[in-house]
Amino acid sequence: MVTKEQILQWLQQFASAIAQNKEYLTQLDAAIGDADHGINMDRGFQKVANQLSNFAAQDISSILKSVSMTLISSVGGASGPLYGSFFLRASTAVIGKQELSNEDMVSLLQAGLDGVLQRGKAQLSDKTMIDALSPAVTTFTQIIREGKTTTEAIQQATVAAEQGMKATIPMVAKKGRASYLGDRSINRQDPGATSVYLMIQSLSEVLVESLVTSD
Amino acid sequence: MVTKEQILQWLQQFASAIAQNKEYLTQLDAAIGDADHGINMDRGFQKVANQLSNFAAQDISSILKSVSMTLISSVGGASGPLYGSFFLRASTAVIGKQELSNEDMVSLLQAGLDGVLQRGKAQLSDKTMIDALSPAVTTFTQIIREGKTTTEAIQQATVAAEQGMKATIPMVAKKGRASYLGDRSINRQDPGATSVYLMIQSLSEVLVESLVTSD
Amino acid sequence: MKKLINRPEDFVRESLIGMAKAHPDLLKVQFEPTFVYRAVAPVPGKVAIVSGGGSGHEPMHAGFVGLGMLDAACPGEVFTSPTPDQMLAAAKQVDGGGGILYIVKNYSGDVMNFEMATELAHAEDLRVLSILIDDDVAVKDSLYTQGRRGVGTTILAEKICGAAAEQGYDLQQIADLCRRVNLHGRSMGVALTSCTVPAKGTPTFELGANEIEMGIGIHGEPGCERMSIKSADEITEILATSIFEDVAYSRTVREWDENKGGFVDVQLTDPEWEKGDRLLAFVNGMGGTPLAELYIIYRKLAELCEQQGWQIVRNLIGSHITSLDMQGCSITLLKLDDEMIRLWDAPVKTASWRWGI
Amino acid sequence: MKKLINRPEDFVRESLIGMAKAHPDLLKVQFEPTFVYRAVAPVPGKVAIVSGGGSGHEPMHAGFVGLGMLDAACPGEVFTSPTPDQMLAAAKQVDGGGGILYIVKNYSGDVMNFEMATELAHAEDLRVLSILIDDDVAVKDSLYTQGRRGVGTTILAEKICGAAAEQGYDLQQIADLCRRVNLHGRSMGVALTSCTVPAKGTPTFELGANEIEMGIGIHGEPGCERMSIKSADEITEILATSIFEDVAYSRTVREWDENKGGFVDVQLTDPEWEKGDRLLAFVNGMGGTPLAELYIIYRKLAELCEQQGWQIVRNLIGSHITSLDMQGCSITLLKLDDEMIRLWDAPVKTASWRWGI
Ligand SMILES: Nc1ncnc2c1ncn2[C@@H]1O[C@H](COP(=O)(O)OP(=O)(O)O)[C@@H](O)[C@H]1O
Ligand SMILES: Nc1ncnc2c1ncn2[C@@H]1O[C@H](COP(=O)(O)OP(=O)(O)O)[C@@H](O)[C@H]1O
Ligand SMILES: [Mg+2]
Ligand SMILES: [Mg+2]
Ligand SMILES: [Mg+2]
Ligand SMILES: [Mg+2]
Repeated sequence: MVTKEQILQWLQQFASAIAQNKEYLTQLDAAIGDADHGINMDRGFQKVANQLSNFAAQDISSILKSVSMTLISSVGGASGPLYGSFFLRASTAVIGKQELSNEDMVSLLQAGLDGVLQRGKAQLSDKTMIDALSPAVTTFTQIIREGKTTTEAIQQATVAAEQGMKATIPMVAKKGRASYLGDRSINRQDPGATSVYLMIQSLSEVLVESLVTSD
Repeated sequence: MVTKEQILQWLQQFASAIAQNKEYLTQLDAAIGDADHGINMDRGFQKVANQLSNFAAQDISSILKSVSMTLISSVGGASGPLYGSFFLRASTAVIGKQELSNEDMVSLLQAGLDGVLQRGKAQLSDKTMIDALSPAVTTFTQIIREGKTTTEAIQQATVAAEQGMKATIPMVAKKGRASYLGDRSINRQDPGATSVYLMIQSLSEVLVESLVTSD
Repeated sequence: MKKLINRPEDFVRESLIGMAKAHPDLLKVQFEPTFVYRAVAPVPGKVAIVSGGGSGHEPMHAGFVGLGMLDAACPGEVFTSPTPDQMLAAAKQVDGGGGILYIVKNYSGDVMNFEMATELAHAEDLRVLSILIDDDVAVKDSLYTQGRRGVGTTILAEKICGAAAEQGYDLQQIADLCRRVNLHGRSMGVALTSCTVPAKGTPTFELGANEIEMGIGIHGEPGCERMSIKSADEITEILATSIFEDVAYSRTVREWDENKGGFVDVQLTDPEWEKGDRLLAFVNGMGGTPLAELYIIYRKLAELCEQQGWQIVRNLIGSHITSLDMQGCSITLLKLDDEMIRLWDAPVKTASWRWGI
Repeated sequence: MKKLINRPEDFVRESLIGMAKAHPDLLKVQFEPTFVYRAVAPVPGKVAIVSGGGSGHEPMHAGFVGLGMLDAACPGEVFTSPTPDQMLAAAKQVDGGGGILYIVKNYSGDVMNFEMATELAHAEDLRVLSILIDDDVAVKDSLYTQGRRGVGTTILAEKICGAAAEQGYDLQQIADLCRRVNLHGRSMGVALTSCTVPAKGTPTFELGANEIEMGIGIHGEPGCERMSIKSADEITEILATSIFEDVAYSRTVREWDENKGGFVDVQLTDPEWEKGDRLLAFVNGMGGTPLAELYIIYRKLAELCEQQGWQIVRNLIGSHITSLDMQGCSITLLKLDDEMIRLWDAPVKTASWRWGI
C-alpha cells in the first residue's frame, strides 16, 4: 500500500528535484525551446511544496486535485496544462482514497498519462514528455501485472523513464516549441521528458526509501 | 612668396593627413566627445580634395572661400562651422591675390583665427582647437615680424601648435562636448586641437618641401 | 545581464503596475489572477476581444487594450503562456453580453491554456470562441507537428477585430474575420542577437560576432538557419522572398463548435496571393533595434513589393511585437480587402496605438 | 558591429528614403541639401517650426514632422549637427509667411550651424527666430562653459510649439512659449551600454559587465559618473532626485534680436518648482531598451513624484529620443501650466506621434 504520507513525500521530493535541476532544465530548454522549463516548473512546484501542509488533511484524490489546480494556475506555458492534466486525471482515478493499492497506483499513473495525451495530442517519438511518461507507465503496469511489488515496479519504471528521456536525444521534435527547429532539434534531450523522469525517480526514491525504513 | 600652387598643395596635404589620422582623431573624440571628429573632418576634406582641380583656376581668396563653403555644407558638427569660418575669414584677408607675401600670410592666419574665435566664443585654455591655433598664429606673426623667412615662421608655428595641442591634455574642457565631462575631461588630448596641429604641420611640410625643391 | 529591472520575479508585475499608473483612463490591471482590461469594460452588447500570451513582447498585448482593439489582455510570465484562470477571469470581467473572442497565438502552451480556459468558460455559460494565429512562414511543414507560430499577424488581427467589435459585428462574424486575417497574413523574422530572459540572466542562445539567426520566433527560440551577417538589403530580400514564395499552407486547427459544444478539427489553407493585391506591410523591431534601421528595411521591402507587382497600401513600422532586448526584425505582409482596410483605418485608442481619435 | 544597415555612409540617406516611401501623406524628403518637410508645407500664414540635429536619435526629429508639430527637420550625419545650407533650404521650403522658429539643442555644433543658418536666412529676408533647448541637469555648471545639453524637453517643446503654430500664434509668441517650455523642463539619463556609431563600428565607450554610466547625453558621450549596476528603483531614484534637487539654473544664451538685426546675449534662469505643481513625466528609452522596462521606471517615478507632492497630469513612455542602439533611459519632467496642457493635448499627426485626429 502506498500511503498518503508517501504521496505527500513524493510531491515534496519532486519539488526538491525540480529546484535542484532548475538551471539544468532551463538550459535544455534554451537549446531547443525558450529557456524557461526549469523556471516554469520550479514556480509551480515551489507553490505546491509550500501548500503541502495545508493539503495534508485531504484524501489522496483531493491532494492530487489541489496540486493540479496549483500547477494549472501558476506554471503556464506548455508544462502547466500538461502537468496540470496529469495530476487532475490522476486524482479522478483515486477518488476518496486514503491509501493506494498496486492497482490504484496503476490507475493513477495510467489516468495521468491519458490526461497528458489528451491535452497535448502528442504521440510517442514526438520528442515530448510522453516519451518518458508513456514507457514509465507501461512498465509500471506490466511489472505490477506480473505480480511484483510496488517498489520493484517503480524502480523498473524509473529505468524506463530514463531510457525514454535519453531516447528523445536523436528524435526530431514534432510537438512543442522544439518542433519549429525541425532537424536542428536532433541531438538535444527534451526538457519535458527530463522533468518527467525526475517525477518518476522521485516517486521511486520515496517508495524505496520508506521500504528501507519500514524494514 | 607663397604661390597658389602651394596653397592648393597645402589643402591637398591636409586632406591626406586627415585621412591618415581619421581613426586617431575619432578615437580622441570617443574619449571625451562623440567619436566622430575624424569622420567629420574626413568627409569634408575628401570633398575638398576632390574639388581642388576645379578650384585651380580661381585666385587664392576664391579658393579659400570655396573650401570654406564645401566644409560648411558637408562637415556639420562643431568642426564644420569652425573650420568653415577659418577659411571664410582667411579668404577675405587675401582678396584678389594670386600669391601671398609674408604679411599676407600673417593676415590670412590672423583672420582665420578671428573667425574661429568669433564663431565658437572659446578662449585660450578652454581645451579646444583655439589652444593649438592661437599659439601657432601668434608665433607665425612674431617670427615674421622679427624679419625671418616664411619657412622659419611656419616651422616655429608648427612647434607652437604641437605644444598647444599637447597642452590641452591636462585642461578641463569649457567648450564643446567635452565640457559636459567636467574634470573627467582631464588627461585627454583635444581632437580639434589635434586636427589644427595637422593643418599647420601640413602647411609647414608644403612650404619647407618647396623650399628644398626650389633650392 | 544589465536591465532596468528590480528582482527578475517582479518584472511582469512591476511593469504592469507602471502601465496602470500611466494609463488609468485607458486600462485597469488586476492581479491574482493577472489581467489587463479596458477601463470602461464591459461595453454592453459589444463582443469582447481578449488576447494574451507570455510577457516580454511589449507593447503586445497590454499596450493594445482600449477603444477599438482589445478588451482584455492576459500577460503570462516572460515567454510563458498565461494560465486558464487568468483567461477565464478576464473573459468574465469584459463580457458585455455579446460573447468573447480569444485570439490565440499557435504555441503549444498558449493553445492548451486557452483551450482549458474556453472549456471552463463554457462550463460557466459564457459564450467564447477562439481563433488561432499561425503566420510564421519560417516554420515549414505542418503535418503531424505543432505547425506555424503566431507572430506579426496577431496584432493586425487584434486591430481589425477590435474595430469590427466596436462597429457592432457579432461574435461569429468577428471569429470569421479573425480567421480570414490570419489566413491572409505571413511573417518571418531574423535575430542579430539573442534576448536575455530576466530570470535566466544569460542570453538564450549564443551568436557569433558575425552570425545572424534566420527564421526566429519571438521567444528567443532558435530559428531555421544560422548564417553569416548580411547587409540590410540582403536580409530584407531573404525575409521577403520567403514570404512571397510561400505556397498555400494547410493545417488542421481546433476551433470551438457552438453546435457540438466542444472543440472540433478544422482544415484551413492560406489562399494564394495574386499580382496587384493590396498589402499591409509591417516592419517590426525585436526590441533592441533602432527605428532608423527599420526604415532601411522598409525601403528595400517597398522596392521588392513593387517589383513583385504588389501594392503596399498601408504600413506599420516600429517595435510592436518584441522579444525583450533582442536585436533584429520581422516582416509581416497582410493581404488586404476593402473591409479590412476600413477596419484598419477605424479609430483606436490604446497605450501604444492611437489614431482617428 | 551587427546592424540592419547597408554601407554605414548610406545609413541616414536610406533610412530617410524609407520614411519617404512609408509616409508620403505626411512628409517629403529632399536631398542635397537634406531635409524632411511636411507634405502640405508651406501652410499659408502659419509660423513654421523647424528643428534638426545629428541623426541616430530617431524618431526625433523627422518622425515628428507633420500636422501640429514640425514643418521641417534637418537630419545631420549620425551624431553630427546638420549644416547651415540644410537649415536654410528647409526654412525657405516651409515658410508660409508667418516666419520660422528654429528649435535648437544646445550643443556647440548645433548652435553654431543654426546661428550661421539664421544669419544666412536674414540675409535672404526670411524672418527667423531661434530658441535653444538646454535641459540636461547632469551638466552642472554653466558659467564660462557650453552649458547644459538639450535632451528630452526638445520634443515636448516641438509638440507644444507645433500646436501653437497650428492655432495661429505668431512667431514672437511661439518663441516665447518655446523658451518657457525649456525653462520648465529638466532631464537626466543613464546608459547600461554604449551605442555603436555605424561609421566607427565599435562601441563609443566601454562599460564593464556590472557598470552603468550616469548622466549621459544622447551621443554616446560619457556621463558625469560611472557606477556599479543598480536596481531599476535605485536608478530611478538617482535620476529623479537629480531633477528634483536641481536649483534655479542660470545661463547666458544667444538669441536673435529682431530690432538689432543680430544675435544678442540673453540671461535666463529656470524658475523653481513648488509642491502641487503639475508635471508631464516622460520616461524615454535610449533605443535598445524594451518598453516593459520603461514602465518599471515609470512606476517608481510616479511613486517618487507623489511623495514629493508633485502631480503627474500627463505622461509619455517610450523610445522617442534615442542614441542608436544604446540601452538605458532618461527621465524628463516638465512643469505644466494650463496653456501648455491645452497645446500638448491638441491634435498631432506625424509618423511617430498621433492623437486627436
Ligand atoms: N503537445 C505536447 N504534448 C506533450 N508534451 C509537450 C507538448 N508540447 C510541449 N510539450 C513538452 O513541454 C516541454 C516544454 O515545457 P515549457 O518549456 O515549460 O513550456 P513552453 O514550451 O511553453 O515554454 C517540452 O520539452 C515538451 O516535453
Ligand atoms: N566653441 C568652440 N570653439 C572652438 N572649438 C570648439 C568649440 N566647440 C568645439 N570645438 C572643437 O571641436 C572639436 C570637436 O569637433 P567634432 O567632433 O567634429 O564636432 P562635434 O563636437 O559636434 O561632434 C573639439 O575637439 C573642439 O576642439
Ligand atoms: Mg519553454
Ligand atoms: Mg565629435
Ligand atoms: Mg515558455
Ligand atoms: Mg558630433
